[in-house]
Amino acid sequence: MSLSQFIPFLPEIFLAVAGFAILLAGISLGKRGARGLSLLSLGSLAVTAILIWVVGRPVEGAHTILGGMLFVDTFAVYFKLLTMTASGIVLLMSAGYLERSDYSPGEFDALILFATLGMMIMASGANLVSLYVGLELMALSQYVLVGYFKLELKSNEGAVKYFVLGALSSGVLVYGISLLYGALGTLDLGAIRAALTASDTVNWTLNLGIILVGFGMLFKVAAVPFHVWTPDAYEGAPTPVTAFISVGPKAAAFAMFLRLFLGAFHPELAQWRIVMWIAAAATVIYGNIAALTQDNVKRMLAYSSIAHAGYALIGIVAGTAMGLWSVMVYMLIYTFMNLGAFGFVIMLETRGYAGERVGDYAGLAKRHPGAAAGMLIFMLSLAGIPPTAGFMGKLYVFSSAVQAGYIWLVVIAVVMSAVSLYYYFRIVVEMYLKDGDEDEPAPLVRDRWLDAMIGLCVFVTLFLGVYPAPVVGLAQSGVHALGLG
Amino acid sequence: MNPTMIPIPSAWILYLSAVLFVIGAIGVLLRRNGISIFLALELMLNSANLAFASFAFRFAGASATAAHALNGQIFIFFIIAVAAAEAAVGLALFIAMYRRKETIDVDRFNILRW
Amino acid sequence: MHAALIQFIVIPVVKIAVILGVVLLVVAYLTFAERKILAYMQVRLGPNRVGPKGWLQPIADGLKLFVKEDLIPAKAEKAVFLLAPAMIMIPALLAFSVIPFAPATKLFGLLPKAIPPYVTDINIALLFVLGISSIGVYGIILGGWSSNNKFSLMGGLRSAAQMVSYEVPMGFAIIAVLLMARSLSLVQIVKAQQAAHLWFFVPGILALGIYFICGVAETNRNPFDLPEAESELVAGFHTEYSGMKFAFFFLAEYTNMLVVSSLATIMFFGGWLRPFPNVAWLSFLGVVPPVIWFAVKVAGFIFVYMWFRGTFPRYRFDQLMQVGWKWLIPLSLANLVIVGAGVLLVKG
Amino acid sequence: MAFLSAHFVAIVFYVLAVLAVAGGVGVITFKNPVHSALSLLGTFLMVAGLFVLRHAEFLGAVQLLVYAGGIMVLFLFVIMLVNVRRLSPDAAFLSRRAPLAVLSGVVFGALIAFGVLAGSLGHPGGGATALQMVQGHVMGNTEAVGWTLYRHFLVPFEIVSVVLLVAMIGAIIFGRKDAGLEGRGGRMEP
Repeated sequence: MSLSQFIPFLPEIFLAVAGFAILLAGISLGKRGARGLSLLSLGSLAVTAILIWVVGRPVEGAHTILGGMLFVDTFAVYFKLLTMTASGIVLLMSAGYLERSDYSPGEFDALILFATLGMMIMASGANLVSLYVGLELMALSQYVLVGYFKLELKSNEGAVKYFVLGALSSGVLVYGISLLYGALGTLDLGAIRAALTASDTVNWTLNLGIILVGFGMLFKVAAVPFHVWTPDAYEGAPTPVTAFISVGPKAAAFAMFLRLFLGAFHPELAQWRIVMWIAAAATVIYGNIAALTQDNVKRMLAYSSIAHAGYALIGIVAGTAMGLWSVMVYMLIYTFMNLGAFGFVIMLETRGYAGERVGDYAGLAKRHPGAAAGMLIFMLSLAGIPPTAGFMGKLYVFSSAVQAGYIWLVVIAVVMSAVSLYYYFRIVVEMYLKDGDEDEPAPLVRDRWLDAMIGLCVFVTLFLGVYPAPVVGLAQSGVHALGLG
Repeated sequence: MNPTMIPIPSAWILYLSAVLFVIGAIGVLLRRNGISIFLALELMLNSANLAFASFAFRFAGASATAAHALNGQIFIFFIIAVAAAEAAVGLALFIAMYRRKETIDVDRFNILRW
Repeated sequence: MHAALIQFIVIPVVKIAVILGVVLLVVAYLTFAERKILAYMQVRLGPNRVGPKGWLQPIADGLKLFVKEDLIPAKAEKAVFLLAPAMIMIPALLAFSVIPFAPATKLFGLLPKAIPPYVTDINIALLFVLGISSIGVYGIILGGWSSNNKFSLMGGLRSAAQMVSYEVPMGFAIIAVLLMARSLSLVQIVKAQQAAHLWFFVPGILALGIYFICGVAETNRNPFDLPEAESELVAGFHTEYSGMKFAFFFLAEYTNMLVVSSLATIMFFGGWLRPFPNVAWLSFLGVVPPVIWFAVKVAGFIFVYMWFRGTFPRYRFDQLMQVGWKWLIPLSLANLVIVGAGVLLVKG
Repeated sequence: MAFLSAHFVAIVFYVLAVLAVAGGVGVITFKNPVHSALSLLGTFLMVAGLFVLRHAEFLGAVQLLVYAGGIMVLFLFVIMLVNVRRLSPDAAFLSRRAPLAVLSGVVFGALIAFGVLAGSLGHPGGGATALQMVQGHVMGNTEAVGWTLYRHFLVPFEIVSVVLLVAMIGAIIFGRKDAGLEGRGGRMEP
């Protein structure tokens, strides 16, 4: 193993070192350095992105690096950049929030960077070992982040529940991997795919292994019936963390999901499809129904994110090239619209957990028309109304399922999208049609960085709603990496 | 080892690992105390380790798969390392929560609905 | 068949019996030696009533502890309370199953073929000893907990923190030896020192220092004897123990000292090798049997232990943790880098 | 005697397996978490023995060092620190969820057993040499694991170091008492 082999790995090395440096900088800067540290972290993400662009891009012929541990392909680059963008936005959104809190920003930013490193490994892992380790790096950082406000009981409880269930899911995942290994004798994704393509007998050890790995992945993307942790973790976590875990890790989990199920396990599609079909249908139905009754916005958005995971799963059920790229596009769109929505929750949260109730949004349009308009756009997009990006995302995913012949699944999803209008529009109704408490109007946080990030999300959501072609093109170039189409 | 000894079938250890896994899973479902749940989780991880060790040994016996035989043991190594990390974070979390609430009974969390 | 019977049953059983007997006897006399040495350091006489010059004192002590009333506190966790002394003694003795006292020998021609006088030589012996001795902490932590006594619990928890913390630099120090010996087998480590014409304490002087300090901490000996700090914790984790169970804790401490000293001898001072094993004109030193060389070196380390006890005051708990985490761990890591670079330079 | 020496491995296996399962059952049935933890410790030791039986000597030692010597000590430490005895007894097997849990567990176990059976994994084969091979030479399990780890699995190995760093950060964040944050203090610390 010569040193030159490590060149494509430089972005990851740099990010790890940067995370460590920010950890140390955080100790010396203390609680006052929130904004500076955010900028530093953002800068290191930017450098990492540049490094990916310079050295981490796929080269002809070499698809895996470092002894078959990591893929270097467009699929990996797509998800790496996506998760890094999400982390960057969260970093800027959280700076002011941390400044207002009593907690030190150094560890927070470092943990976000380490989680991002884990997500990058998940997006590019070419071996079950590296995928597992990347997953755990992301998961452990998340547990700590969710419990970061350690003096808030809610934060504690959310973290404990997330941790216990997360550890359970990784136990199941690991057992599944052991069965896979037992059935095939290899941990390498390419070799697994080759072995599966070669054999046409039904192997129950193998199928059970795939199902257990699937359960583990369904947990990570928060799909029913493995969603139990989601509302608690989302509600308990500090809001920027909620924003973070609802997008970046979900996208990374979907990257790993796609890599495994549409990449390595694709030859066994007929065996596992039914499980994913049920999971997708259950997730879409349960997520949307449960969201109807929530009064807490973070909890409502948690169920909404469960529902969105269900929509994305539909693309996996389709199992085609279009299914693959539609999920990739969907994750990108979802990232921006969900981050935007959580940005508004942060904005309304002046201190502690105030401003989380749906009622707190009453009369927002009168007092802050701009903010209300922005929230309206995200609600429209999450509900999937044109001309927002959410509509395009759903359109692609649903049409991939229709093409693959899964009409009923699409019917369920469309009906449930209609149901989702109710809870998204509850907020809109509160904002535009209700009068808030005029004597004591809910204050709004003025934070230029937060405004800028929300503005960015608004722009992307609207832009992709009318002109999704560039993102679709990028995603389609990733299809080839997984050997589909 | 004495070459005249009769080796045991790999499946035995696999059955044992399945039994341990199921015991752990039942424990996770039944126990309410956070630390006890975590103990049951460790049992599940160990059952996976056992399965890996057994498979690795089996693959080492056949020349076609011998090249990959060590990978199973490597995975155990990583599982153990990650389990240690998880234990550190999880137990610290329990302590932080205990300081707040003087209980680590997961059913008694009542601020967030379970 | 009979050959197999002898090879797999008789010889190991005899070896185990002999080693157990010798170790326990040595341990018993270590307590005597400690009292004598401390006495001389403090210009006292020490025990001198039982037997000539007090030489039968350990036997009298043993008898006393054996017949003493065995108390179990009313609110103690009985099963665990009984388990704890066993859990500290068994690992301490188990470690001797891999410690090579001497090379294979025919015992002055008494045996038809050379037989190694140690129980077994496994290729992960060092890891085994480390692992086994890390089990020993359970005896202390459980003993402290099951006594249902706050001081005992504090002693047990302190000890757990202390032992787990000091295992880290100890491990790093040992890795330095591994780098030089390139084997985890204790026999191979000794042979590597013979082959290198050098005992490893010369290049590994820092590792030796770190290892021995950690060894003192692992055995809860002065100046790291906080778990039992008489003045603050009224004897710590074993406050509630009496009779034979107390004797177990007591003996385990000495057994562990013996393990640490034996390992130090093997890793840094050439085990059973005589001084300058490759210098021809010193070959008259070979008259002394290897096991004696081994014993002499071990005795040296044991003496240092007792010397510490006679001279050093006890650390405060936060100081102890500071020494472990802020000094020993960075130092042992630095040592690892230095030794690694050295090995790379010499062996390429 | 002949029986004993021929079936030595099987006998060792049965002893270890029975003790491991007994420990596992203990983990989920003991009411006192300390007893659960001890019985898990027993299972860990048995699993370490089984590793050695499957020629994973190095991992057996690591299991002993990390699980038995590290993780379980941490567990006991925390259980004792938070004084779980003060908590309500863990009456798990009286809860109404119990039958459901046991049922789903048994179904799941049956599934795995079926998977193992149907996968025709019953054959006795296995070998030690491939687990001790370093570049074509038989050296030892430790050497072989080390070689594979640093040659082929370097990336995950490095990532695991970051995982451990994150664990350390997390443990410190949750464990430390910030003077500015926490008003209470004065808690007894060992």
